[in-house]
Amino acid sequence: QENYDIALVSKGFQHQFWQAVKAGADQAAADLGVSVTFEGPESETQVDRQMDMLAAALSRQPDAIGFAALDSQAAIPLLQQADAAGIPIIAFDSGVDSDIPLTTATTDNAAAAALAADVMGELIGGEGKIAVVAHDQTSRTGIDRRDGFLNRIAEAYPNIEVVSVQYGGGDQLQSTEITKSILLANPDLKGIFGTNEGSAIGVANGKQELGSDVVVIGFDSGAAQKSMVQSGLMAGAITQNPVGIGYQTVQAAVAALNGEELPPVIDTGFYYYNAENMDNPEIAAVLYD
Amino acid sequence: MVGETSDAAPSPLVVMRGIDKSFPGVRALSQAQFELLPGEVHALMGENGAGKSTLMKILSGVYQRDAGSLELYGRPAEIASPREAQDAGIGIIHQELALMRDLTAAQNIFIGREPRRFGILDEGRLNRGAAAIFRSMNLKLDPTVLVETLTIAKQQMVEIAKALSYRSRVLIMDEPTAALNDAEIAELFAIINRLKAEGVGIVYISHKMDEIKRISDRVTVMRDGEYVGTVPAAETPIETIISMMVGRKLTDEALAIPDTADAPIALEVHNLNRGREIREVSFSVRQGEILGLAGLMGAGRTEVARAIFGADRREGGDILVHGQRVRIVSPRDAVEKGIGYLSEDRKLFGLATGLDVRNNIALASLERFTGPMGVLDEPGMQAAADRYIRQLAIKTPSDTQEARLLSGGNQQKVVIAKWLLRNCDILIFDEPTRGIDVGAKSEIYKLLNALAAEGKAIIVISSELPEILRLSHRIAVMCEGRLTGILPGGSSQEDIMRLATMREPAMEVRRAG
Amino acid sequence: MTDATAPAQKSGIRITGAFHRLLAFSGLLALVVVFSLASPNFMQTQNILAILQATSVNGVLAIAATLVIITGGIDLSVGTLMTFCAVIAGVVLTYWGMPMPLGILAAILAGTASGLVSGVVIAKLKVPPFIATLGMMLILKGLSLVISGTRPIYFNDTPGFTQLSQGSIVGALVPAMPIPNGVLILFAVALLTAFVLGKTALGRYTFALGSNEEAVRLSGINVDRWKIAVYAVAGAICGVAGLLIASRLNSAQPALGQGYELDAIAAVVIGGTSLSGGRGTVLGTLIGALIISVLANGLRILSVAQEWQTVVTGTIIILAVYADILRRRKL
Amino acid sequence: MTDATAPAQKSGIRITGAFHRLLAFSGLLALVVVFSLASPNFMQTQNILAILQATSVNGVLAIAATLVIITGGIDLSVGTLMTFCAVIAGVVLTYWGMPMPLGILAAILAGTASGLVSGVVIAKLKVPPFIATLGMMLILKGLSLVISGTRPIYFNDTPGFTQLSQGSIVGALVPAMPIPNGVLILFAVALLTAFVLGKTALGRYTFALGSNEEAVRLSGINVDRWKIAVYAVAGAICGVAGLLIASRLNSAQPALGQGYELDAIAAVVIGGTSLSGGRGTVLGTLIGALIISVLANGLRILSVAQEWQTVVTGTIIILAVYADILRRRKL
Ligand SMILES: Nc1ncnc2c1ncn2[C@@H]1O[C@H](COP(=O)(O)OP(=O)(O)OP(=O)(O)O)[C@@H](O)[C@H]1O
Ligand SMILES: Nc1ncnc2c1ncn2[C@@H]1O[C@H](COP(=O)(O)OP(=O)(O)OP(=O)(O)O)[C@@H](O)[C@H]1O
Ligand SMILES: [Mg+2]
Ligand SMILES: [Mg+2]
Repeated sequence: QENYDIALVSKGFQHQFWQAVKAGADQAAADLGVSVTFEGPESETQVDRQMDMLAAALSRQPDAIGFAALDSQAAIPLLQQADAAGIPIIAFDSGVDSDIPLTTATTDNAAAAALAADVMGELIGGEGKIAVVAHDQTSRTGIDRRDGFLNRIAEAYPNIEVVSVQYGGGDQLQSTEITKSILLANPDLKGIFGTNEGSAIGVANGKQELGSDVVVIGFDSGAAQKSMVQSGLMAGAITQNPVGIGYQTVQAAVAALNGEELPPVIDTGFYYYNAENMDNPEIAAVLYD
Repeated sequence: MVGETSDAAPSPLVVMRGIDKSFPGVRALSQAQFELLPGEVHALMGENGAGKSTLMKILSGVYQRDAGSLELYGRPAEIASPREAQDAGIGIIHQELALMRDLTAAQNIFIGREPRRFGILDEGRLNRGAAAIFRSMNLKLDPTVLVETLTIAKQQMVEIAKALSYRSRVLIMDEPTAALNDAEIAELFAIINRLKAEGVGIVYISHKMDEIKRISDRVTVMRDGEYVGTVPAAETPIETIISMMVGRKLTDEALAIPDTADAPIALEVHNLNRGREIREVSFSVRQGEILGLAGLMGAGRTEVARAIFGADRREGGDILVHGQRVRIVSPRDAVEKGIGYLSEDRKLFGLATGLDVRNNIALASLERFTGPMGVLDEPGMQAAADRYIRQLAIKTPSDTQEARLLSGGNQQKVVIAKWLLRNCDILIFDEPTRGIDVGAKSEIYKLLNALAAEGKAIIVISSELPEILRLSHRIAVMCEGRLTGILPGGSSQEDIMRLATMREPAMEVRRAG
Repeated sequence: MTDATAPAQKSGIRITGAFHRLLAFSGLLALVVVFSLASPNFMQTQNILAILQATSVNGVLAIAATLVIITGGIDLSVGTLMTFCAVIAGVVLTYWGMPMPLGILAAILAGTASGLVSGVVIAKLKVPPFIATLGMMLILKGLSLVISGTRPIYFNDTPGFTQLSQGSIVGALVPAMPIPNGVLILFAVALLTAFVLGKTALGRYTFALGSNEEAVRLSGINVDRWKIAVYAVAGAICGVAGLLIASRLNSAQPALGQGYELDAIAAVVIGGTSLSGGRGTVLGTLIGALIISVLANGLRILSVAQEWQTVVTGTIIILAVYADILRRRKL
Repeated sequence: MTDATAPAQKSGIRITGAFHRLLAFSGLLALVVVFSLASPNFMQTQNILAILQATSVNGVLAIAATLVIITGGIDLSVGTLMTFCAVIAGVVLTYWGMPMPLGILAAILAGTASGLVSGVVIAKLKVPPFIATLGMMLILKGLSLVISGTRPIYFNDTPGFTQLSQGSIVGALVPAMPIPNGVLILFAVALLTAFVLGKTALGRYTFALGSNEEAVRLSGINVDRWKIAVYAVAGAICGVAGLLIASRLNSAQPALGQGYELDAIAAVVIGGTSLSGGRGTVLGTLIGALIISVLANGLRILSVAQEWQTVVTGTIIILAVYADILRRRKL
């Protein structure tokens, strides 16, 4: 097997979710004997910065590219350029409006958030006020998770009222402050959904600082969130399988380079975990630190 | 020519020989030399840009010399920084005020030497120390006042107080009296005489010839960065010193004042008011007339000028230009009505220091050089600038030299050129010759006369009575914001001083600061 | 030796000064009144504590920025430096397992060292503060990620670390006033900095530098040394901010910090400190930081849509400064 | 009227000026040489085009910032104003279905109007530029989200819109040089701005304002009007940047833009423009913007880990400015 050079251009870099994707990719690289680079913009709004990264990756002439598009359309010209150069593209995390990517390794964020809504509905007994602290107002994952959650609440839980949806940019401190304001403005609030790791931890922090007993549902994992779930501060959280996403993206790229057929979508799945089930081997495998 | 006495002279404090110093594009000093004895006041003279300030900046560690030798107290010395100069007992009052505007007077004076108790600043002692120095200078000034709120004259006094506080063996004064009135100058001279008696050597730079005669023992003259000679002050006639400075004989014949009494009135001011600074000031200036505006420091002359010019808000009063009542609420309005104002603080208000000479001269007249699509007529601007560089003998390598690199006097000329180019009918000159050498001064006098002869109405604000008397057809005198009288041209200094000190009986002496 | 008239005049000036500062509260007060009327939840002890706590990190950063801005400089690195110091504390406490005081010391030393580097680059290499601290901002951001291994470092093994900011010594004594320690630390830093600025040579030179650096140099003062000292002290204060945020999040988050500099500088300028240097007060900065937090909190309490929150915040920042300008013009 | 010696002097000065500017390239050249040696993929046409393309948006923003900075001001709103203009183009073209020229006009008018507002707040209300444009930054950020409905607006119904930046008129004529139009637009904006700065009254007043605003006022010039004009022109240029980024992404992304101001200002300062105003060149800014993109691109090509990229970028920004300072000192 050749030492393929695979460039992954992701949606982010510093966040634990993306670091877990990177860890999966690195693991696959080690297992399959290829080399992998991984980078992503500061924030999920910087669509053009991601284009510059993709352009630089193309200039490097890698054997394959893994790409998690911040905007499903903006990258199409560059993808066509890659296609023309014969570089196979694997999409990950979310899809691209194009048939150029050979496959997409992804989580169905809307469905995952709908699961969070169901859990929330169950935990607060199907009625009362809740709020959402989202990580982003315009990015694909931000929109999908917010709307997936809100739509499910609207259609299945008529007695639940969403009193506030605010955005903390995934910044823990900002999300903490937002949560405290929401709790103070709505003393009878029953639950809050935090749509990614930073948001969820921020929500739990805010709850703790005010000594509230609001139900917190989080998203993603990471050491802090895991311990919050363990301690009951957070009722539970949805996790995707970021390590799996990273691993399968690289695996798919290598398969494509070796001329193998790929399915159009690789569903990497999502799970709800709480203090009871998080030690199950099946769940523990998809949680990351 | 070097003034050497036959008796056993005391050994000099400072000996500088063969000093060279170049700046990019300018040779400021070439083989300059200077000697200072203990207990003498040694005047350093020369035209604007002769290199006086530069030589003294080398002595006080601000600049490093390119070549030459320096001896201090009989031994070769190197002065690498202002700190080393201080430590070596050299104090300096810089020509361009070097004060920290956001600190108080006392804080400025003791900067770097703040009295402390247990590492904590002792503000009480600081203020008492400053107050003591002010008292020794007979200066009424609150040590806790912010320097920013002081007039230039008061700032100059603070600068002098600061230099005195170092108790230096060598004290350099670079045009210390440029902003001072006669009383303050007398006070300064008393201080100088005291220091002299203590054996302090004083370097005294000034463009005011009478001062040189009054206090200096010897005079060293420089020209174009070179040493010309050193002469004893008492025995040498002023004409000789001047011809050493300018390299030729200067003629400054007294001016024949033409009668302007029936020329039409160009500017009329009625009951101008602004707080306590300006109270019910009314006067008029005719075409072709030079009106001197005299008064002590803080009399409100600058305030009047700025109020007429629209630079500050007025609280009342009418302004008539050529008989028409006009509305002036901004300098732009004033300039449109043909009024130009040359401010007393050129660095702060006159020059765009980052721009070159050409653009500073053209600044008020850019509209005239603006062609279609806003494109500027550079050759036209250059021609205009060159014309004034020649006419006013502005010393600059070219019209593209940055204005901030010119010597003080030449900067002043650039500002004058700006208003000449703008071709205003009514010109207000606020201290037009501050820091300007004799040669240039007489040129500016001639220029003002010529402008008046052309029919321009001119107001000259000056703290130098000889200058006021030399130039004015009539002299308006102010005291504490009021116009106390208007005198005819030939009046005596005593008449002016009487009006300048004619305080309102009901009004107390205003507290300093 | 005493001049009889001087003290009287001085106290006169002090009174107008104090009056002026009192008025500076007016913008803050106006906001508080408006929000109190608009929502019954605003004027609750809990919420006021939340606002104060929310001010603590930005307030401390803004105080650091105040020092630098008074010298006529600017510090864009305060946010990422805060993070860097938090990461250093994490390394010392969690990775190396040292006792808590050492971690605190390490964070503050890291801040000081970084401030020193900025100061040297600015004073000795004559790189403009904007660029020097922009570079430091990036360098520190990268180093935080490198040192932490791009992972948050948790302080679970250092019991009591969260108490640093979240505990309440006051609350233990006066249960009705559970003021979090983080707020106390903010006030302590403010008092200390105000003292340094007003009463020590360092403070005097800070104002002098911003007023006229050339004049300070001509006065024979070692300008470079004092400038470096100011940046170092500002760095140390960022170290405190790093500890506050780490304690509050019980973790050092290596990716956080960029963007915080703008909030800090905004607080400084809203507080009346001039970006051209020479003047400024710690009290003003505190008020500026409070205005920012009250605004954020109040708008959230009122459930204003977030995009409109941004618009309102921008408008009020401009109006607050404009009101301050009008007020000064009148005085 | 002409003085015979003057033109000679002038051209002499011009030569040293040109020489100085040539040297200013040295930092950029050094980077290019290093990256070329380190990777064979760097000096490929494709990659050079990618670098130029990556420079176009930041370059245009930096040119806008240059104008404002020369007056001694600062503009923090360039990034979000760009986005706002892109959103306006999106509304006009996609929501209202107007023809492309109208969308282009609308974007540029929106930029001009917003610059005008900043200018009025700064010149008339005397709010410091930092605060005024910080406020505008937030206001525009919020408004972009409000107007777009917090959703990207796609330009799929405006065929040819992506050609604005991504097409290549040059490539159609000289197939070997497919320089994207975005790059041509950057150069056109640069030339036009350099012309305005160097040859027109507006440019002269821009420098004069930064040099000594009070002196300009006392020269009878309507300082407010010219200052407002400078901010308006800078706003119009941000409008061009908005079109460039929208065309490049085939969409107006309403959340993008904050943080871009720092890159733009960094490019300006690396290019030798002083933040205290009165001096600066468009060419310098272009070089500054190129240094930033070359650095980002080169480090990626070399597969440097992202956290280290940040550290290296910070270091090189400081070094580039330091080198420039050394060079000036020698000349
Ligand atoms: N920093 C500088 N850079 C460039 N040129 C300078 C600098 N300082 C002084 N010069 C030039 O050196 C020459 C001597 O200047 P200097 O200030 O010593 O004159 P001066 O005799 O003090 O004049 P004035 O009476 O007007 O104060 C002048 O031509 C001046 O333009
Ligand atoms: N910036 C300032 N802040 C406060 N007071 C000022 C300021 N400038 C001038 N004054 C005060 O206003 C009054 C009038 O000053 P003005 O400068 O008009 O006097 P002047 O006659 O021109 O004297 P000078 O010789 O100082 O120029 C004085 O009492 C002065 O102290
Ligand atoms: Mg001089
Ligand atoms: Mg005056």
